[in-house]
Amino acid sequence: MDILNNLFPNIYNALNDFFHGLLRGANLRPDAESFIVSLIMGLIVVVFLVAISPFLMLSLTWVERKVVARIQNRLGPNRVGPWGIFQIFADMIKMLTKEDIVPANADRWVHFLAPVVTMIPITLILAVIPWGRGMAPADLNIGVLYVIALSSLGTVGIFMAGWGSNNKFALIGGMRAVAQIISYEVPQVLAIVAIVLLAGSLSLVDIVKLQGGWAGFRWFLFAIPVGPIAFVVYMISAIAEVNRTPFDLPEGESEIVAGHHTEYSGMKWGLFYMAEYLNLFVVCAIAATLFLGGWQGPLLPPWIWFFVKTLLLILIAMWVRGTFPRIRMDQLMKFAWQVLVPVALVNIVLTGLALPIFKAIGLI
Amino acid sequence: MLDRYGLIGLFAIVAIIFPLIPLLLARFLRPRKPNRSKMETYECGLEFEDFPVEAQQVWVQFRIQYYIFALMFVVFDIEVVFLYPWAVAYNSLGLYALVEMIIFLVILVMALAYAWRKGQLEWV
Amino acid sequence: MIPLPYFLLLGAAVFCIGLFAALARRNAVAILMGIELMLNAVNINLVAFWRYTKPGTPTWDLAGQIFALFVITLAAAEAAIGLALIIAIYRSRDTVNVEDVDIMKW
Amino acid sequence: MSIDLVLTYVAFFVLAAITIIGGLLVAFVRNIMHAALALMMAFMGVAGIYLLLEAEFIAAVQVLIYVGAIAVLILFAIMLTRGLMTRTLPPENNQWLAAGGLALLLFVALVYIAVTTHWPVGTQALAGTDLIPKIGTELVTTYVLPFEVASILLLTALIGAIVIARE
Repeated sequence: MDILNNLFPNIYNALNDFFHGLLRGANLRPDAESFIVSLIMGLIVVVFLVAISPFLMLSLTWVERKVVARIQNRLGPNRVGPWGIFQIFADMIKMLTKEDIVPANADRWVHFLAPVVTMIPITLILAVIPWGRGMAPADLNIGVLYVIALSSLGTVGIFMAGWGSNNKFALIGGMRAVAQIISYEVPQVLAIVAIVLLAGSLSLVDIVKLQGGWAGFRWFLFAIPVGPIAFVVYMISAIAEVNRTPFDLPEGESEIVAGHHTEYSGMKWGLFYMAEYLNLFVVCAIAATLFLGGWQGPLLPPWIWFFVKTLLLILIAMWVRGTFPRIRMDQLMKFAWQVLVPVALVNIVLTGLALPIFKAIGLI
Repeated sequence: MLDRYGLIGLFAIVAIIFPLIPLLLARFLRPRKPNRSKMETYECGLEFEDFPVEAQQVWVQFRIQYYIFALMFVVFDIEVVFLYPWAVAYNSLGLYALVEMIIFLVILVMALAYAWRKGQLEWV
Repeated sequence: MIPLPYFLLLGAAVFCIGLFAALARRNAVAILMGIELMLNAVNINLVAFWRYTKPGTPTWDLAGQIFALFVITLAAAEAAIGLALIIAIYRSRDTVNVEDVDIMKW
Repeated sequence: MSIDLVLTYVAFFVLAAITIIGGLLVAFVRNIMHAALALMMAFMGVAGIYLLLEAEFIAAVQVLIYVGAIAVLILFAIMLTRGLMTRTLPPENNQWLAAGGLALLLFVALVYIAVTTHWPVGTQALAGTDLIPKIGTELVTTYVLPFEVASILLLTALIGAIVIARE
């Protein structure tokens, strides 16, 4: 059990020792040796995380197609391999071999850079997520702000796609997407303020550590009443921020074709697709970290707990997608500014008032 | 500093290269047969070139509402920037910190109330 | 650590580029972008001076960082008003070229 | 020279290059949308410079406010004022020569001052102190007045902008 619990930190330490031992023979200066080892170890961590992200995303698409199909009384992918599991590889091959069409009137460089710019911030967020005990690649003391700042960059790539395509649908879709994302970002970050108040720290590692014990009842979700309110506000805004149904107006097929990726095909479109699902994973992982105690949990290894909680939240998002109809643009904006923002603001004040009580009962 | 942000820097470099790899890979795998109507701007089945010149202008006039929402967003984003360090320090501060923050929030909620009252939060 | 003048030179370069953009561009939005660049240059200097004043001495506090924070706030307010003015001018005069907006000239 | 110092220098020059190239593109590019994107690039470079100066909070704020919010404001303003890219007129006005001379003169003067002045500085390490609680405390104690005034500034800016833009 202990082997499984600390599987990844142990592998990390073993590799670290291995490279140190390898370089000891070379008789380098001590600082040069530790620099080279930390560079190699950093590269291993980074490449590992970045390399699993496409598989993460592809398996999420498979899960989503299966789940939504069941909700709609269909079977979903079932031809390629058992339960259609190899569908993800078929999808990958299809995206790689499709022709890449760039409209003649497009702003070529902006059109090319848009999917790349969309991917970068989402990949960077993976660096601070605490994947398990001692498994946060970088423990920053501005962790939460880092996540918020990078996720606010998502608008840039979308806007570039809308502008660079030189297409009315793309531009309108891009503008709508940006307006929607910035509107829902406000309640999202205001909801997180309540958690920061409870934790007294911006470091994601500290926030997870504080939620240990009491058989899970120290999760900030159970800091009644402020925890559940913040959680609901966060999840609604997060679903809106990743442009999923019922908030998928920017890509409303029946009105504006496919929104900002109307003019994209092949692998460039694939990158947008990947960014969308990685974004879903990231917002759910952050929700699990902030509200559900991250990797804290009994019996199972910490990193499995983290994935279980994240997957649970992703399944909720898929359930929402399968059951709610798309809402109207005016309802969308009204909901963000006239419902979620006031609720989140009141929640902050409530948290400030309730903090002494939580302290007295030992919750924090 | 360098130990933690060095890793972030490394991450940034890999994050920039990473999306370029599948694009490069696809370059060798995909067909390339451009023709005129394929390269045209998508327009619901109509020929883009048949449009009158003013309709070919993609840059449509957007509603002022977009700007108003961006304004609200900027104001609340700055509010958040002040809220975060306050929230971190709140535990060690007294009730006066809460009062000061409430004053700050009330002033900004007045902005929200103004926009609400003037009907600027309605999309239509 | 890198000597302080490196950061000051960077600040000076960014400030002068911003100044040039603010003085020489025709487009009102670009002028505003130049002003934002100048404010950024000021912030680089503020943060650099904060970092290089001797830590631990009585004079060492967070003034540099907090000033930078207020400058950013100010920059946002300035951009909001400036861009609103540009939009208003565009709606009434159908141009954003600053040379065409000269009714106050004489 | 230690490896850390070399790396810091490399990072500084890369970030300074990003910032200055972004700034130059803002000043000279004809297409206003490209200028706005270049401006974001310059902002990101400045955020990196803040990280080098160990002001991580300001770096995060820079990304959040400048790239995430002000840039979006600028992009929306560009979209609301179309027909900016006049093909016939050059992007610079008639006084560009005088403006360039002035900027260059100022740059030379600033370089002279920065290089010749003896700055009374120290370079102690911050030793990983978490400054964010301190910033929060200072905001509601020493700087409480500017803090509250900032909210009034934002309130007036918002009301003013709405009035101006809607008139």
